[in-house]
Amino acid sequence: MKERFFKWFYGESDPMEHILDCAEVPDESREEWKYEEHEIEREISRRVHTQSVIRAERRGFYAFYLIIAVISCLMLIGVLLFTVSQLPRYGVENPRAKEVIERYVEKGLEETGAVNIVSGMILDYRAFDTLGESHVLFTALLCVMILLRLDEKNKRTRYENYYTVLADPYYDISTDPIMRIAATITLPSIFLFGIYILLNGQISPGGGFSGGAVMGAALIIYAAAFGFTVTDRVFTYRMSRCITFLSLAFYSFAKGYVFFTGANGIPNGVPKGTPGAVLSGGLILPLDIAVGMVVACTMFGFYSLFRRGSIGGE
Amino acid sequence: MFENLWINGEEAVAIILFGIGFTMLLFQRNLLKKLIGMNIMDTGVFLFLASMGYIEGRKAPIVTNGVLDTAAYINPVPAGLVLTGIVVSVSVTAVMLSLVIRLYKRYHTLDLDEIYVLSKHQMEDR
Amino acid sequence: MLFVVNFPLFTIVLSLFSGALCFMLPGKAARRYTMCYEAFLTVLCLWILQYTYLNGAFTYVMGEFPAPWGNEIRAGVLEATTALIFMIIMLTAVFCGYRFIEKDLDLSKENLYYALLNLMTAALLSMIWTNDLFTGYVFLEILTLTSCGLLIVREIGRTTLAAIRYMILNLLGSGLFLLGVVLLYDLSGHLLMVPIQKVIRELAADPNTLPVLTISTAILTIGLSIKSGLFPFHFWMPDTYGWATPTSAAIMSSLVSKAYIFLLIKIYWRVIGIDIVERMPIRNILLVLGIAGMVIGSVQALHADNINRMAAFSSAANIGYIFMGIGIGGVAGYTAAIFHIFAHAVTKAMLFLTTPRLAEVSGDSLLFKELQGSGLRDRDAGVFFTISAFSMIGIPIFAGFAAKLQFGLAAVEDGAGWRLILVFLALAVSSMLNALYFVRTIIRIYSRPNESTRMEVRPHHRAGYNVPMLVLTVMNLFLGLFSWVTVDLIHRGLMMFS
Amino acid sequence: MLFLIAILFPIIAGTVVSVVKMPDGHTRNRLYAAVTILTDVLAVCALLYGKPVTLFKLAEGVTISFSPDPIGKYIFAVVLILYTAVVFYAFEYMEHEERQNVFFAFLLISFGALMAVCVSGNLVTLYLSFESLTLTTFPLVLHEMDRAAVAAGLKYLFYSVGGALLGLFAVFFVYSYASGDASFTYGGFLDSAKVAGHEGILLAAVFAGIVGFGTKAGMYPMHGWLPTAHPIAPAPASALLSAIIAKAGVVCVIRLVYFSVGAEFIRGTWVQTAWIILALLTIFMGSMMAFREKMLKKRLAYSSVSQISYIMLGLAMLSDEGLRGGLIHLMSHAASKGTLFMVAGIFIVKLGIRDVGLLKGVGRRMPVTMWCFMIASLSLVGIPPMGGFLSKWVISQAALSSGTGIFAYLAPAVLIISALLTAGYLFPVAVDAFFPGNDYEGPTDNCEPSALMTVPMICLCAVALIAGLFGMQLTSLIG
Repeated sequence: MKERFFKWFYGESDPMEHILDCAEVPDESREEWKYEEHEIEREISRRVHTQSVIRAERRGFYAFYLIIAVISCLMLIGVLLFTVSQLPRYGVENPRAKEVIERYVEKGLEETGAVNIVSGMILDYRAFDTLGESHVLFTALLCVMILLRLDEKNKRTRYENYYTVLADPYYDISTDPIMRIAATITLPSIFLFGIYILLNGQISPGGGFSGGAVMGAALIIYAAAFGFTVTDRVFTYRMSRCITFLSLAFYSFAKGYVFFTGANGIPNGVPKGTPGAVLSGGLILPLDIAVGMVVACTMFGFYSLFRRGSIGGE
Repeated sequence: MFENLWINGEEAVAIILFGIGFTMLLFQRNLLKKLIGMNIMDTGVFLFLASMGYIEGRKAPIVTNGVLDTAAYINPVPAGLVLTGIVVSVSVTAVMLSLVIRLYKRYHTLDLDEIYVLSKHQMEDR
Repeated sequence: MLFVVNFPLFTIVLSLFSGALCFMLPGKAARRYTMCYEAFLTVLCLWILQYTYLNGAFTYVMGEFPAPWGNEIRAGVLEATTALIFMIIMLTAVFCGYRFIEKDLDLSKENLYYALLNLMTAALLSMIWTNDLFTGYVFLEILTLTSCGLLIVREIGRTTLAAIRYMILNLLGSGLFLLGVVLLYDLSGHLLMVPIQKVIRELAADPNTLPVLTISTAILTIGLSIKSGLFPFHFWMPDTYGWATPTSAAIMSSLVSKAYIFLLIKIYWRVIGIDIVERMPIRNILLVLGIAGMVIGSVQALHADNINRMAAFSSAANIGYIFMGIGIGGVAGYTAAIFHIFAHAVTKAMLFLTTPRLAEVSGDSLLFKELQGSGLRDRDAGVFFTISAFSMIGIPIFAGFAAKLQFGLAAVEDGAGWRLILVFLALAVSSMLNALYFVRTIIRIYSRPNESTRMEVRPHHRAGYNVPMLVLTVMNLFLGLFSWVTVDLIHRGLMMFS
Repeated sequence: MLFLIAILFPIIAGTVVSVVKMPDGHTRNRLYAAVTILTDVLAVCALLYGKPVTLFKLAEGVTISFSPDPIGKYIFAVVLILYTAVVFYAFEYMEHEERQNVFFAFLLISFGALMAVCVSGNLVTLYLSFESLTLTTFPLVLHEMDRAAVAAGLKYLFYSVGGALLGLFAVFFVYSYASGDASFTYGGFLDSAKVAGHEGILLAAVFAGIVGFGTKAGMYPMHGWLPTAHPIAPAPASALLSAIIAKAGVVCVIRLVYFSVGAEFIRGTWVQTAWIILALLTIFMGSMMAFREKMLKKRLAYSSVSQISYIMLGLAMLSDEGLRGGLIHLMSHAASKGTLFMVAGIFIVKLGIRDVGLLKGVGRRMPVTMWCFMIASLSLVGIPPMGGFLSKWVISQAALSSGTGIFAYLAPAVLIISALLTAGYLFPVAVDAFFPGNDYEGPTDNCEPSALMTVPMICLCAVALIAGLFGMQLTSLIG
């Protein structure tokens, strides 16, 4: 210590020196690790080794980590509980929210033509959020496609072909009679139900997303029961692409048109229809249908991407 | 300080759910459990919204036999928010699941730290 | 009402539509379309900026229902400036990086990348324009998903791993943000910014509700700072930026994390009210965390062995700068923070777009020891890297220096005290560290390699790369030399906020 | 405007010459020589007819402007002489080195930067040119490009940037309390109304500024880079570094203390006391270390540490006398230390000798060089009529009349001690070189360097002499 001080004092060396040492570029030489057929055992042993390494090296770290975890979680919950206890009382109308709700409830019917106030709200008053919402789903579809669709590149990657995780990508239970019969009985009603929800979004609980989800479920059951080979004949990749594109484009442009006219005070010639009928609620019905289409395609797309890494026959 | 907690009991429960999910998402090492934690977290928020919108002794906001009075229906806004929130949560879950599938295909494990250590050994990733 | 006021709406809706369109087009067409479209957007944003500069800010009702019932978007000088700079950076990133996208991504998926890019544009723009908290939440989620998608296009294990860690942290952030929005709604009964602020003025007046208000603000702040990578949450950055394809790295480090901070600033000014925020302890905490981030990020960058990881850690440090500006507070502090958002966006995009070129002539390796002399093998990339590094260090006439100047002035304006001393110490230390590791890198890429590691120079098509880079350089110099122009714009914008 | 041209010309021309393709190194070097001479011509014109010029505004109230005042012109002239001498000396020295091109280019660029430092008209301009000076001299230290050089270069960079940032701290403070456009005025431009109540923190800021800018001048506690960087750099570079580039720190301190806050503001405060203590410490320890050191260039580096602090001591007296003494010493030390480093460089290239012990009998082999060494060391030690004597005399006068209590008498004592030490570490070298003793049978062949190397040294010795003879008149021109 002392001589280090004097070294610095005489300007021979100084405490900053070690910073300069690490200013010399560190070059770690990492060992290579190539997968070879006969090295799979080695890989497994390495994994075991890795676990032991993790346990050995990081035990203290994990202890610390857990303590911090518990403390922070408890603190978060505590603070939030305090907040909750200060919030407006449960089950009593919040006077501050009244102004907004009044308009929605009392004017909603005549302004949107929708009996279901919630549908009217999310598809007319706050339609911009819903526009974003439907594109969230689309974005998710794109991400999943990038990740899971098999293409030349990730077919080629050495790393993922040694164990096929999915037992058999084209596994087909269409030979299973119970499944087929049950499906044949239930599928029409499920489809019908989905369509019903879709069409009645503006007059009863439901709407595009829920209806589309039900129809997507129906498609999934169909594929599960009769195999992808059958679905590929009716439901191809190109078709799902076109449906998604057309619905989304229609959605964007319809909403864009309404926003534009509304903001500029131009009357948009959209008939409101008679409240309570299926053909009512102005744009709500077509929008619901569009959303339902997208959702159905997306749900089925997720399923078949997870199962076999592609949407429909390609 | 906490005297209203029992009155706001439902919201308190929702918040506790949120905290549980938050902690799972933050501190579970298993990816699937993290994912479940995320869903619990979202559910907590949705429950919170729903209980926020609920008003004693009122009906769902669907105009029945032409009653157009605020006093008849509960607050529709939280319901709308929940709808949007559910869609978002579904999409995020799908993306996370596919990420997990990829990682499992590659490293044959679901333990995040293990994956992290393994990933350092691979030539391709330089 | 002039026709210009519709442009914000068009920018968003058209971007959403182009996302769907690129999903249909084949890869190359999608790329060309995206380039032209981004250029078109840039023009629109310039137009909006000119209009708002002359006529002041305007709010635009989405549909026929005004606030507090319908959605609204709002455009002021600050929004327009931010949108303009973001669009230019996006354009240059696409122009300089598409060769690497072709290399990293299979041909059949290229269109998906550009679809995601357009969706991200829509999300960025609507987060900038929005005047409604919940819209902010929805598009924030789109931004998260798209950035995850941009990250995983390079199908190697590291990016997938980075993506999942990124997603986890971001989901924590989104969850907290949503909770904060819900709490604010429960307190105020509104979702649009202006009505909320009206109510919050009353709430802040009585001492019983002030703590709840503080907590809600804190939750929003934590959520957004997790997403933008403030100090304790910055550990996802090196993997995320270090392994992504260059365009994604540039866009994510210079636009995405900045967009979150921009939203935070907008919430502070337009939802909570800046005077109320200044009364909360949040400000000091942000200052301390930001400074910690500056120092620790720089130290970690010093220890990195890979040029992209170094750059990523330095982004963590720069996020620290921005939050320090927010922590300094006052109009001057926010001005400095926003100015640094711009300066760092321009600089870091340049940095992340040059490093792959250097790696390309060094056997596709980003390790420093391989990069020896790469600046001599690829002159253009070397020069541009040096420029951006100088700007990062904060050498006069470059943007980085002007930003540091702004921070100093803000701190002095804030008045003498411990904050001032702290800020200046932090500036001094972090600038020294920056100088160390960037100068080290410059020496490394310009010192002759020994014969064994000599690489052959590969032919590039230069113009397609150099022109966008020159654009970035010019922006950098403009921010550095004529900083008062930008500062004046930011100042007007902030005045329009409140 | 002329000053602007004089500053920009070497920067632009140096860059251009280094970039353009050339048939061979010699034509390039000739071009560099031509650029240097042209720069001198421009600079002289600027000195005679230069007018203040404002470039543009950086932020509101922060402008870039050059306004030459007498002190600036004086230092400017010294810079001109030194650089010209060194550039010509360097041609022969660098012959066998690699990367001459880069070296000369940065030499010229730093020339411009240093001139900018001398004539900058307000603190921000000063800071900017100071930073750019650091960055442009950094490659000179780095020239060898081996591990040691890189480490030394980074150390130099680290210290200088750190010091400059401490300085920036002071700059911001002084700005926040400034009145008017904050351009340099003798006696300071502080707005007493704003300052009232904040004296404490402002004093702290000024002290930070003194220490920070003192880094360049090698003042304790930030002296560490000098002994590391100088021996590593090639001789012309180290000659410049310790002869004139280190003086940039002095210029900044003068500008900050005398022209921004004003001497009155800190006279008699703790800042002055601390400053004097630091300066005395540096003087004493520097000479001690030089005395102990065996390697010639390193010994000279330590001697610079102590000698530059003479100037600091003079300034620390905060009186016109002290300022004058400091200025005289600036000139004489620049000249003599430049000569000494050149001589050391000649030993290295001609004889390959780096250590003091091996210099026996060199005086016979290269008489001219050794005589230059002799004269320069006379000036450093302070033998009349050389510049060193006059400057020390004036500084002691200032100290005695400064009324700083004990230091008024301590300072002259330390000066004398350090003068003795200086004699102790410089004269033996010369004596050994000239009188190796009768039992000396080493080589006696004449290996005198060419005129290209000797003439600059002789000129510098002449300058040192002039500083001694006409120092008072020169500084009284400044007023």
